[in-house]
Amino acid sequence: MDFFILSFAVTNGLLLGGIYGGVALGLSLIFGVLRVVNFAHGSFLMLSLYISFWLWSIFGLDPYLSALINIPAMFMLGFAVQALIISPLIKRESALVVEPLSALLLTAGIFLVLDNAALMAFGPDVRAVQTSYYMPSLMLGGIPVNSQRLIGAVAAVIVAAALSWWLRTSHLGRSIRATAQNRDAAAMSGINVPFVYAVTFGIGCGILGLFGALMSTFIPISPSIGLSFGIKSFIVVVLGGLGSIPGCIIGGIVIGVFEAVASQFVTATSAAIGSLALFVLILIFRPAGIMGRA
Amino acid sequence: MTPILELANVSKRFGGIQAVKDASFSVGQGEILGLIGPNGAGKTTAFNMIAGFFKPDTGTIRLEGKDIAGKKPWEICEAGIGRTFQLSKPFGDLTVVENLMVGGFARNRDRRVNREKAEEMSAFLGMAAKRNIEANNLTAFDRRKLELGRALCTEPKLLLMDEVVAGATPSEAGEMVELVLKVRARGISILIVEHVMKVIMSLSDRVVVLDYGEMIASGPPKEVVSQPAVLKAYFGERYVQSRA
Amino acid sequence: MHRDRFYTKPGLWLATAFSMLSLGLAAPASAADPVKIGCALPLSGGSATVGNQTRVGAQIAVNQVNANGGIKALGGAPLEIVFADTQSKADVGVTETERLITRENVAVICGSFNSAVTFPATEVAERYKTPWIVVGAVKDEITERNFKYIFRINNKATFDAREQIDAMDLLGQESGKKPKTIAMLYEGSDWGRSHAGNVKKIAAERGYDIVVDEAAPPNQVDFSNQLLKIRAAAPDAIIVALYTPDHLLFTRQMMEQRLDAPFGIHSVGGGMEDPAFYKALPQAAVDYAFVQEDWQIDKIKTTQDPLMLDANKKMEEELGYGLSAYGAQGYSSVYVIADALERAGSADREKLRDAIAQTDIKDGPALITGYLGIKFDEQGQNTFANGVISQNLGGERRTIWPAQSRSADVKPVWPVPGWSER
Amino acid sequence: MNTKTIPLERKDVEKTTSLPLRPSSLVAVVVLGVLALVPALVSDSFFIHSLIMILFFAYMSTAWNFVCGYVGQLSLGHTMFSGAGGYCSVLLFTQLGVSPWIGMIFGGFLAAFLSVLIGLPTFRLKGPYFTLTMIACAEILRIWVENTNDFYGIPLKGAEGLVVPSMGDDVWAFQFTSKIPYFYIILIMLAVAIFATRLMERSKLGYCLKAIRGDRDAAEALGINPTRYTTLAFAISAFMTALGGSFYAQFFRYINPERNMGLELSIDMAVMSIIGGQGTVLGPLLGAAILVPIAEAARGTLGGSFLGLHLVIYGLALIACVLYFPKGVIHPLGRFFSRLFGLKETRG
Repeated sequence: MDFFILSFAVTNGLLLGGIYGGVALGLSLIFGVLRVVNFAHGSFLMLSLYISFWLWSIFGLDPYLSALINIPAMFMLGFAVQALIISPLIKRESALVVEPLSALLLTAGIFLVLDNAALMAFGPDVRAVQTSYYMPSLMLGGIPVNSQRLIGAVAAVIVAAALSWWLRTSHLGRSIRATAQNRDAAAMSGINVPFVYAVTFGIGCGILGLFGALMSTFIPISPSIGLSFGIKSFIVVVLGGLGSIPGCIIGGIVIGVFEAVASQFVTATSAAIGSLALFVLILIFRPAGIMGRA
Repeated sequence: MTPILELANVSKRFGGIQAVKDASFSVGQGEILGLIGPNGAGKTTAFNMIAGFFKPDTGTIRLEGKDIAGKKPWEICEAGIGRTFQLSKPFGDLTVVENLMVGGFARNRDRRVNREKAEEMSAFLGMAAKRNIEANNLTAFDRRKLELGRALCTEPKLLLMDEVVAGATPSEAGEMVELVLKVRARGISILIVEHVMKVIMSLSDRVVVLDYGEMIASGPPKEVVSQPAVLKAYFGERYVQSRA
Repeated sequence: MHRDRFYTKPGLWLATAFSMLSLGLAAPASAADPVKIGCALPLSGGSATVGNQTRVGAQIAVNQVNANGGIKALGGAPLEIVFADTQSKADVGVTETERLITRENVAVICGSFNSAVTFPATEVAERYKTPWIVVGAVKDEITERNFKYIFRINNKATFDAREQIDAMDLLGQESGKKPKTIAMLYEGSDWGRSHAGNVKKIAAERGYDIVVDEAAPPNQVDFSNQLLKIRAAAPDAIIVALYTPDHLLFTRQMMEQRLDAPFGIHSVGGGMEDPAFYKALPQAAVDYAFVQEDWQIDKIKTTQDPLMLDANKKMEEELGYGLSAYGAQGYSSVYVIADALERAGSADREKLRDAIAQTDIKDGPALITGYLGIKFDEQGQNTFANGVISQNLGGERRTIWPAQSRSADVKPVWPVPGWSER
Repeated sequence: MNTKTIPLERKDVEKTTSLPLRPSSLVAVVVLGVLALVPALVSDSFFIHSLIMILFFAYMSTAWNFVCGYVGQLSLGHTMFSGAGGYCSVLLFTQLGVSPWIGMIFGGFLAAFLSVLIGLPTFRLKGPYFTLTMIACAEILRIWVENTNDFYGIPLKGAEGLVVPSMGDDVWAFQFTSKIPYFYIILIMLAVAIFATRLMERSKLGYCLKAIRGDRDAAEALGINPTRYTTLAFAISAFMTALGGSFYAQFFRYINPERNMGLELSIDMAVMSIIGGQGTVLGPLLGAAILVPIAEAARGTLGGSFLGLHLVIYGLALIACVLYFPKGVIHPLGRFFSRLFGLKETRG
């Protein structure tokens, strides 16, 4: 394996890993605050990809510009899903033992509904956005770096940094963190917990809105695209530590680079088995993830 | 008379905190021993080491002469120690009788025998009328009694109780004290961790006082509570001086 | 274009539903009872795109037959097609086959694209002595079991692989230039793997070197790693067997990474025979690509047959793109059934089976797929089945293999220019 | 369950059993008994086939429920056991000529072994962590089988799947031309599984599992070693699931990794249990009896004009159940019937 190919692989891994991390941010945030594993995470990404696609296809709106509509739309969708569907569950269970499995089942139900409703509404055809302008690949020492992917990866880092900063400094951000630490204590100190939950879920989906817009420029869109990203996101989030924002980006990059380099030596299927096995081993031996405190 | 439970030089450290230091005390046959001390004194840690939830760093814990230090909770149960939890942990979607039966299965596989035993136990607890109610629908005090009964169904020689009357009304507390005495009358030794002094005073034959992980006093309750070291631990230096 | 589809599609669906309904209501009033045809297809799940195209193709053929007076030998009996969704699952396919035969009481079944479904489902049909026209499924063994009621119009899997290599050989003979090394990238389930296995065997016999042999689990989110591996091996040609979403992503990334293969991409259909594929990519990405498929892509350009032209138009109206290999195969199978019904003069399964076995079609809409004829051997395999290989030349896919189907104005580009020269 | 109004005198539990059987057992016996008569009354082949599918899913779901329902862990990887079982019995038959009747027992033990191997380290994981681990393990097995044509001389045949050669009517080869033998086989399998669940529920194992579900720490303090009991139950559940996998392989005479080791079948098993009532003896049967016909009806009547509709219905049913019937529809249904017949309901 010569150095050029290896550095090419690492570059690819970094780009892809950054995007994996960015997509997984919402999953991690929602888990960190609500303790809900959102099985429908990939489905929300699928929806946001379709939003950007239809905006482009019907109104000719540039996919990057469509983020301006996509993000608020996804935020509202997330807010509504939390407020209308998941919130009754949390309310019911607050009196008893919190049962994260019910939440998982609930989101699994949402996953089934969204994916198949998309199939009914949009049909099974694969779609793709084609921008009128052509974005050439940047050449980095002989390695072509795809601009759209680079934008996605950089955006992931920026969003993660901005999110951490916002959670630390803003009033609402602090409320979110307080709620994550102790729901009951937060409620007693005057925080509107259901609202915080809905906002958090909204933000988690809003981030997907951004990445839906960014990724629509280079990913073919079909109703079943969500699940593969959903599973990838689970791996990334577990690797980085459920609930950790920087861990999410690092987990994404670790998986991206691992798969890119490993698949140069073994087949891609073996690399896929490898990343699943890594996921299982981390859950067993270090459930807090590589970034979390064990 | 040989003690039923004997701790010798037991220590436990969490990171930088010495939770229990060189504790040595024993519970005699048929005795009710109160383990007291201010918050963070290491009572619960000591308790959990006996119950098998933590493994002591050093020292021995003997039940009727056999070392049980570091054994798993279910092995401790099998050895003959039952316990209750500070926050009661009933099996919410099982009925009272079913909860009690779980305890019985520790000694006996026969469902019929267990059910009968559980029915008797529910009567013993004064919960015969509620025996087919799901634990989720019980009052906090009933759950506490249920937990006691469940532990009794494992036929322990020694019962560990973590906070007997926490959150109970005075009349409930009285009922509980009576219940505990009835348990002792069955020949079961009891180790109690308790905050409420009145309960300790009326129940315990003897108390052991822990402070900052160390045992600072032991003896009959009336004697111990008047010792300056104990007062100091509970009320602080100034209080002791003012009384002196 | 997209906009049209977005608004018209639900309407069309409704219209289809109503027309089917009214057909059902009108049936008792007509002179002869309708002949029921079952059609088992993957209408949801991973292969839904394909199943849907086949469904539309078959429905168009049924509508045409009925519009032209139905089955004349049966007193103008109309055809009625009953669709069933296999979801690409063997058990669902078998259950639906059972339902079509015993509940819907269909005379004949066609379907069902996935080999994994067709294989066990045809066995049910054989047991019930109900004829089955295989559509799309290529697993060799389907027509190697000495079954009496199973017929296949299209290729076997091994034919597909052989034809791809044949085309390379032919172009090599014509130009004197030939690839030596081949990379294979295929989807990791049944179809891709079995194709790769066949290619490997035949390529070795003909003296080609397989330098990359890479399976990808379906629904990839990125192909950078596989592309890099191919770049490192620098093969002369790349054989690809991927379904639409993966094929799309692969092709796009190949363009973005400007990865050259002097003797081009050779796709065995999958994504590259799906019209949706071409709508989603810029022309530059698919220039010079070779596609092997069970349908002659420029048939519509060369044919004068009004029925075929009408079918292409109807398809365009309903789905937003013209006939595809999948649509054509669905269309063709209905005409094969109609032909057999005319000759059998009965909707009786036994008589129909005998008539299908004696099929000998030399022209007409059933040959929309570009075959020279349809005639079944004793195992039910169409002896005239052959794929057609096209090359994407200046935005049009033109047939280059077999040589006799190649138009005079078509000159294959071989070897293909690199990205820097385009 | 609504038992607050039960009279206060002792031993009334024994009194309610003045019926020869408890209500739920009575329901089970009646339902299974009526089903056993169906082939004598109905000769419609598709009807029998549909019933077989309902019974098959009910069986798989019952096997799933055996551990997951009672211990409160959500496994979405149970297909690895059905897949392993199916592959084992088919390969033993095609390669060594071992009767599938014996092969399926071997498959069961293989799956049980696999379950212990996977269960020991993973069963202490809680909630979603366990679920995700099980999905990952099943996916590893599926991807591995899909990409392995030959494993030390064992022809796994990768993604292509395995075909069971047809032998005509051969009891020894577990093959019948009529559907009725298959119907009775799966009916008996289901009856045994339900009986086993009932037995387990009333045994020490059942109480231990329910205690672990209720509170792990408390269970440990009552002398229950959670690892031992969950692993035991997991192994039994895997064994039963594997038998189901072998039945599938013999009934369709074809299995492939995508379907028999894939995520979807696992979701089916779990969702049917959950909607019917997990942790109850008859919940899975009820769930299958509700959901399988819905799926068939959606496919049959709409003929694919609304792609994926039945899965949307599944999803909505799941959401509604989690929100409004967290213990499954069997509970409100049971209450309704016990009121209807004036039966005093005892638990179970």
